[in-house]
Amino acid sequence: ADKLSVRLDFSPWGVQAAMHLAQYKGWFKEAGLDVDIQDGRGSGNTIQLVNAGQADVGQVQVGLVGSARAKGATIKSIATFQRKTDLCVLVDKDSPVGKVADLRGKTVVVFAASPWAPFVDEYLKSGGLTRSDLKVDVVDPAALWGTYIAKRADGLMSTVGSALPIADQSRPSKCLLASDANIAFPSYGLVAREDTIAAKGAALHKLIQVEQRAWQVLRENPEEGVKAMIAERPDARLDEKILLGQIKLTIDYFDTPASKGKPIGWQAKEDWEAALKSMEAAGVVNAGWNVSDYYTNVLVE
Amino acid sequence: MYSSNETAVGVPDATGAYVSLSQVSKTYASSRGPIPALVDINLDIRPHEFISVVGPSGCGKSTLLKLVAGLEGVSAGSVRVAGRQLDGPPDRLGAVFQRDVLLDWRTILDNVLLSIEFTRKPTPAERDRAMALLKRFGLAGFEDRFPFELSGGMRQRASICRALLADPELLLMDEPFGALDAMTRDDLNVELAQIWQDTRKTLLFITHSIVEAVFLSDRVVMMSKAPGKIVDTITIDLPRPRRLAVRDSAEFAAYVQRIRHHFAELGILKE
Amino acid sequence: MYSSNETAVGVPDATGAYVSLSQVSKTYASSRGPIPALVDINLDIRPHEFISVVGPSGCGKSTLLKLVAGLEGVSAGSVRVAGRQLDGPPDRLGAVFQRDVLLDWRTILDNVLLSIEFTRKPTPAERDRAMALLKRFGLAGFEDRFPFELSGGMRQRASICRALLADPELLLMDEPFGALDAMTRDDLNVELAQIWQDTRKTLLFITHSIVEAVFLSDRVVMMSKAPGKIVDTITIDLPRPRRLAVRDSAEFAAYVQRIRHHFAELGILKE
Amino acid sequence: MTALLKRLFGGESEARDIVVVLAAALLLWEAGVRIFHPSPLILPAPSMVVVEFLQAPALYLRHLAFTLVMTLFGFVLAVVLGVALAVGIIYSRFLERTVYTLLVALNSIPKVALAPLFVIWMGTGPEPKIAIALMLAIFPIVIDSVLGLRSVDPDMMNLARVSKASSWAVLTKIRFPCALPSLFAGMKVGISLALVGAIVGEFVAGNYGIGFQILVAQGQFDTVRVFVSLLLLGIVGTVLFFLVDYAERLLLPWHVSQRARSDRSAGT
Amino acid sequence: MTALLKRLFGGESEARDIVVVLAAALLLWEAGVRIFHPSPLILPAPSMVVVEFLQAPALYLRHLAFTLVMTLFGFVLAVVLGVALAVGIIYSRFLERTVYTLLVALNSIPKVALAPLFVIWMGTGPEPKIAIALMLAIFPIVIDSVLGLRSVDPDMMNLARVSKASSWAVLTKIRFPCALPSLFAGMKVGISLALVGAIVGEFVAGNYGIGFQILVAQGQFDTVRVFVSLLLLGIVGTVLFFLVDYAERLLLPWHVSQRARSDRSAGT
Ligand SMILES: Nc1ncnc2c1ncn2[C@@H]1O[C@H](COP(=O)(O)OP(=O)(O)OP(=O)(O)O)[C@@H](O)[C@H]1O
Ligand SMILES: Nc1ncnc2c1ncn2[C@@H]1O[C@H](COP(=O)(O)OP(=O)(O)OP(=O)(O)O)[C@@H](O)[C@H]1O
Ligand SMILES: Cc1ncc(C[n+]2csc(CCO)c2C)c(N)n1
Ligand SMILES: [Mg+2]
Ligand SMILES: [Mg+2]
Repeated sequence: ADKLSVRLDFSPWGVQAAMHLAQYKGWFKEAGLDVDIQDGRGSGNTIQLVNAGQADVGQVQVGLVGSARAKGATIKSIATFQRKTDLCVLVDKDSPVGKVADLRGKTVVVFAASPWAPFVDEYLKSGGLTRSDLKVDVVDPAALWGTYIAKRADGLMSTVGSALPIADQSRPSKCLLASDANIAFPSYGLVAREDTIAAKGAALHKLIQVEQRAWQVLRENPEEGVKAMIAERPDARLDEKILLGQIKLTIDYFDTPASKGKPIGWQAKEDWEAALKSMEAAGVVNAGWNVSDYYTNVLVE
Repeated sequence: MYSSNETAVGVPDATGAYVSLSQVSKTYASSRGPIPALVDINLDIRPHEFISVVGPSGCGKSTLLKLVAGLEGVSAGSVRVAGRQLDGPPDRLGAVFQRDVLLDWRTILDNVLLSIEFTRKPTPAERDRAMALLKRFGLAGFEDRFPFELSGGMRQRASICRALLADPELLLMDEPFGALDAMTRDDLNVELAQIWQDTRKTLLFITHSIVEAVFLSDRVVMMSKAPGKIVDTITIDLPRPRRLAVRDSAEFAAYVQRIRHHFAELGILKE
Repeated sequence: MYSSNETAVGVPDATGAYVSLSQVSKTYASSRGPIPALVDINLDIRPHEFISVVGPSGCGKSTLLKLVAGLEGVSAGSVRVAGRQLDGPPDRLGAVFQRDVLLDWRTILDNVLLSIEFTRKPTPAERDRAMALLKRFGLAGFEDRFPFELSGGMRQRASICRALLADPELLLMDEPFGALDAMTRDDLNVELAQIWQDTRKTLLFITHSIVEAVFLSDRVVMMSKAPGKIVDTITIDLPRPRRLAVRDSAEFAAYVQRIRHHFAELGILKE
Repeated sequence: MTALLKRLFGGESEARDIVVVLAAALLLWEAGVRIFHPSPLILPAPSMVVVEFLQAPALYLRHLAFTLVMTLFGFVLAVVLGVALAVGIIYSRFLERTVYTLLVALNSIPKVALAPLFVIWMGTGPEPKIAIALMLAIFPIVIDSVLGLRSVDPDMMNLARVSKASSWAVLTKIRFPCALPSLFAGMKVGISLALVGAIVGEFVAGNYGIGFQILVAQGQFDTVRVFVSLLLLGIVGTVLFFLVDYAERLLLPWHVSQRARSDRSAGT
Repeated sequence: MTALLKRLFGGESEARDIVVVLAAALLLWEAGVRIFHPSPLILPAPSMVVVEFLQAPALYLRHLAFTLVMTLFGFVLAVVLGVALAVGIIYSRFLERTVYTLLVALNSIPKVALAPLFVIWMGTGPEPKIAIALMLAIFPIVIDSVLGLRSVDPDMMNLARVSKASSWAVLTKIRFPCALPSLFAGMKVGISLALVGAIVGEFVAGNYGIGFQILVAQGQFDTVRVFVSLLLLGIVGTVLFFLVDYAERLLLPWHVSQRARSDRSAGT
């Protein structure tokens, strides 16, 4: 069997359901793959490790490929499942805050390695705000949620899929979407190094096929994912309700207009161009970028 | 902890003794079994008396001193000082230990002032007294040196100055002149006799020199080999104040001879 | 570092001296200015000679010993041992310092064996020798005790045993009997005289007892007050082996008297 | 059982004081939580923490064992390398100026910041965990060993020189025993740091260990589980520390700092 | 200038050795990078790091200053509280059994794990940063102070008792000076840990400091900037350490460990 190591973004949460389901069901083995799945410590960290060759594949927020390549990384996105931008600002469900401009005078927290970080100024600008109009505090992921729950912050910059189901339990919230401010940023997918794509293309292709199958199942049957994750990660003692919510919301953000009807994981040039434009505006990538450097569909088709 | 009232200082107990040891025994506990150090010690020291203790090495002289200082507890018997049973060092005590203990980081003068600084800030007058004492003990010019810059004998002399400076009622000295040459020692014997004459402190003096003991003391306590017992106490009836010349007198020689002889009989001293 | 070849041990230099100090001066540097300790010292020690140094406290006796031991460098002049200029301790040297240095964590026996363990594992025979030495110095039964369980004099005796055990060619002793009572001291004087008689080590012996110096030595070196100079060297022509009784002889008394007198003339000793 | 209780609660027992104080601290905490009832996300009650532990003790203990192995590996390496380095530093001025300086510089760089790089360089196995535990623990061990090895009575060193003692003998028979009290102080700090290092290592990679458990719990915003892990670390760290302390008492009964301890009445 | 160069490169200068070794290390690193050219994301060349620093020195120094202030606050508090605790511990068996034990337990809990809670409790201001610096630095200071305060010559303690010395006099005139060498060893470890603590504090929250700079750079995959920050920390940590070391030399010329140092030739 072909050996592949996959490093996930974080400790277990809903977005990882397909990977665990495939492993749980033995679909990788069926496909002749021997896949080692490691938990991660953040999308950025996973990208670093993939780029350093410590893992073959990373499951991360693929938009980060933009900033990673800008600093010399040689990775590409090889599949994007969650193609729609899901960055959002959480605020109290019943709060009068409904648009960017309402954040004036509030405190918002974000973590340093968050994909949000470079877009904050753009986002505020869309509501006629600058950083001096409100407080943007950088807080570690481990303290982020506590800070929000303890009401030390009015807003939490996160993603729809990860955050809303958790918020339901401790501080019911609603989302202000980044996409409303014309920010485009592809969410979860798989990345690999260019030389890995060349050398292990066949195995990666099989991996993606299995993933497509798993997501297909999850679309119909998200509970399967919950069961698989709890079985695969018994020590994490996951919360079923939150997981289920996360899986469902993740799937809600699978399709963009440009990718609708295409195979799961397939990436639209338009989507990537929109993302790169956003990144160029945020100063993450320099003008003159070439969209095909950032992703490839060869392993999806 | 023991604390006499201020006025009680120097007040003897019913027997007229300032220090009184009765039926005292001391056994050290140790990993390899108990070590008996002193057995059945009875000794009364009158106020203002100068008592010397002589005895072979390891016989328990330092142990005796530590008992009177309240630094070690007795295994049996009792130690009374100024009418009180000890359960810690008595008040107004001065001590010179066998091994000089100077603080490395203080100059000699500051080491001498330590005995005062332990309880309060020294006055300028006390500084002057300290300088005078250092001079008297041949350490003039070394006030500002640090202990490691001094010779063994000089360190020991600094310890003596320290004990004297605080002007105690009761002075305990454990072989204070042990590291001194015969010449310096004779000098300091004269100085100490003079100081005692002037201040009449009660003095318990341990020495390994019989000549020194006879020269300085009112009484000389002789101890046997370990475990230490008191074998005899000899009263020295020589006129005071004493000069070094007294050592050439026949009576003096007789005392020394008597003590030597006594030790020889006990098999302690070869003749 | 100095290292003589094995066969050179005990070989005197051209002048017939085993230890030879010529025009040696020593000044200590210190934060408060230089301290002159020794001035213009000339001294030759012949092989197998027993030399004592006497002089007032602080006159530089310990400094002299440290120069011969190669532990301090001279400020001027030269020190030669076994024909070689020193730039570190010479070979086959044994030393007893003024302050006993025992390792707290070793029993007395192990402390004595240390002088051998410094270079190799002691043999059972050497252990036996160590036990015999301890016995000879009155420490039988204390082999297994730790230093803090011993009296001052006992610790010093253990240091002496340690120096003797390694069987050195040249022995340096700095007031080795300083902490001992007169009785034990006399005993050990006899022991040391005996040991020297049997082994004929070259011995540089510092003492503060004139009687001890005369009793033990071939020659007695007299030093002046600090900064130390050699004021006289007196050859002791008493028959060997010597018994304690020799101290009662007229010649002995004459030697002692002569030294005392000499010091008195120099204003060092009060008469 | 009664004997044990008596040992714990009767007389001058050391254990009793510790238990009493810990119990008091926990009670205070519990009371505080019950009165102010903060969100369990911010501060859970100790009772919740205990209940949580009892629900899955095997799980926690398994991960704890993994952390412990990393800790001990790192610690032992730190002691061996640290003492060797300290010896080098006191014998060679060159090493003092170079290795020592580099070590100081390296120690000033937080391992939490370096840890991600370690993983990039060494991978996600046990190596970076042991390496970080080692790097954290070695510093106090070196510093304290250097002090200890240098604090030998100069007269004792003179004796050794006069006796032509080999450097090895001076080191093993004088300097090293003399440095032990200081070395133990360094090891006490070091053992705690090794544990911290193992956790920091687990924070950046791997699927095992208490550090991983903390991360997982943090990821689920489950403060109660974070607290179980933290409390377990506190307990294990204390036990490790007192094991070193116990070894010290066994090995150094001769040192004043120990004598003062067994016989405090003599102190002022 | 020539005088300086001479001091640095002529004779037995300490600075020269350090500079030479650091330069050698940097050259080796640079050469390695030029030969194997790893991705600058994994290991940048020192030249790149220097160039990056020179592009925005004011920025880095501003953040460094913030970190330094947090560090020094934490360190000074740690010294004051640590020495006070150590004194309490040696005078009271009760405190030894309780505070000491709690301190040990607390120290075994990694501050990286605790830091998020600190932020939740104390907010994103300077408080948690100082608190973490303090908590990290205090432990070696307490441990080493306890050892030092206990290592007094028993005869000196006897002298004090006989002289009816007040507890205060014993503490200030004997125990404390006697503990200084050990305390300095603790402070050397402590100052490094205070710096680490400030960084850990900045890692979890706040918009200032070198720790924050590292986080932001990491988030942007800018390893070069991470290295600038790490190198600055290494330099600042080394300078702080040697300041403590220098203070020690000034204050403790009398201690054997210092005498041995100024006159190594006497050592074997
Ligand atoms: N701390 C201790 N623990 C155990 N035994 C001790 C202790 N101190 C002294 N001893 C023992 O008690 C006996 C008497 O010792 P002490 O120091 O009183 O003798 P000393 O007469 O002062 O001798 P020296 O003239 O040599 O100083 C010795 O046998 C010694 O070994
Ligand atoms: N390390 C040192 N630094 C500075 N001065 C010193 C040092 N050692 C000794 N001295 C000085 O040198 C002189 C001689 O000291 P030394 O120890 O040789 O005297 P000594 O004859 O052995 O005296 P004692 O009989 O008291 O032991 C003294 O004035 C002393 O202060
Ligand atoms: C901007 C942004 N916000 C949140 C997440 C997701 N996330 C961050 S921490 C955490 C805890 C693990 O459950 C999760 C789910 C993301 N990837 N990006
Ligand atoms: Mg004694
Ligand atoms: Mg001397």
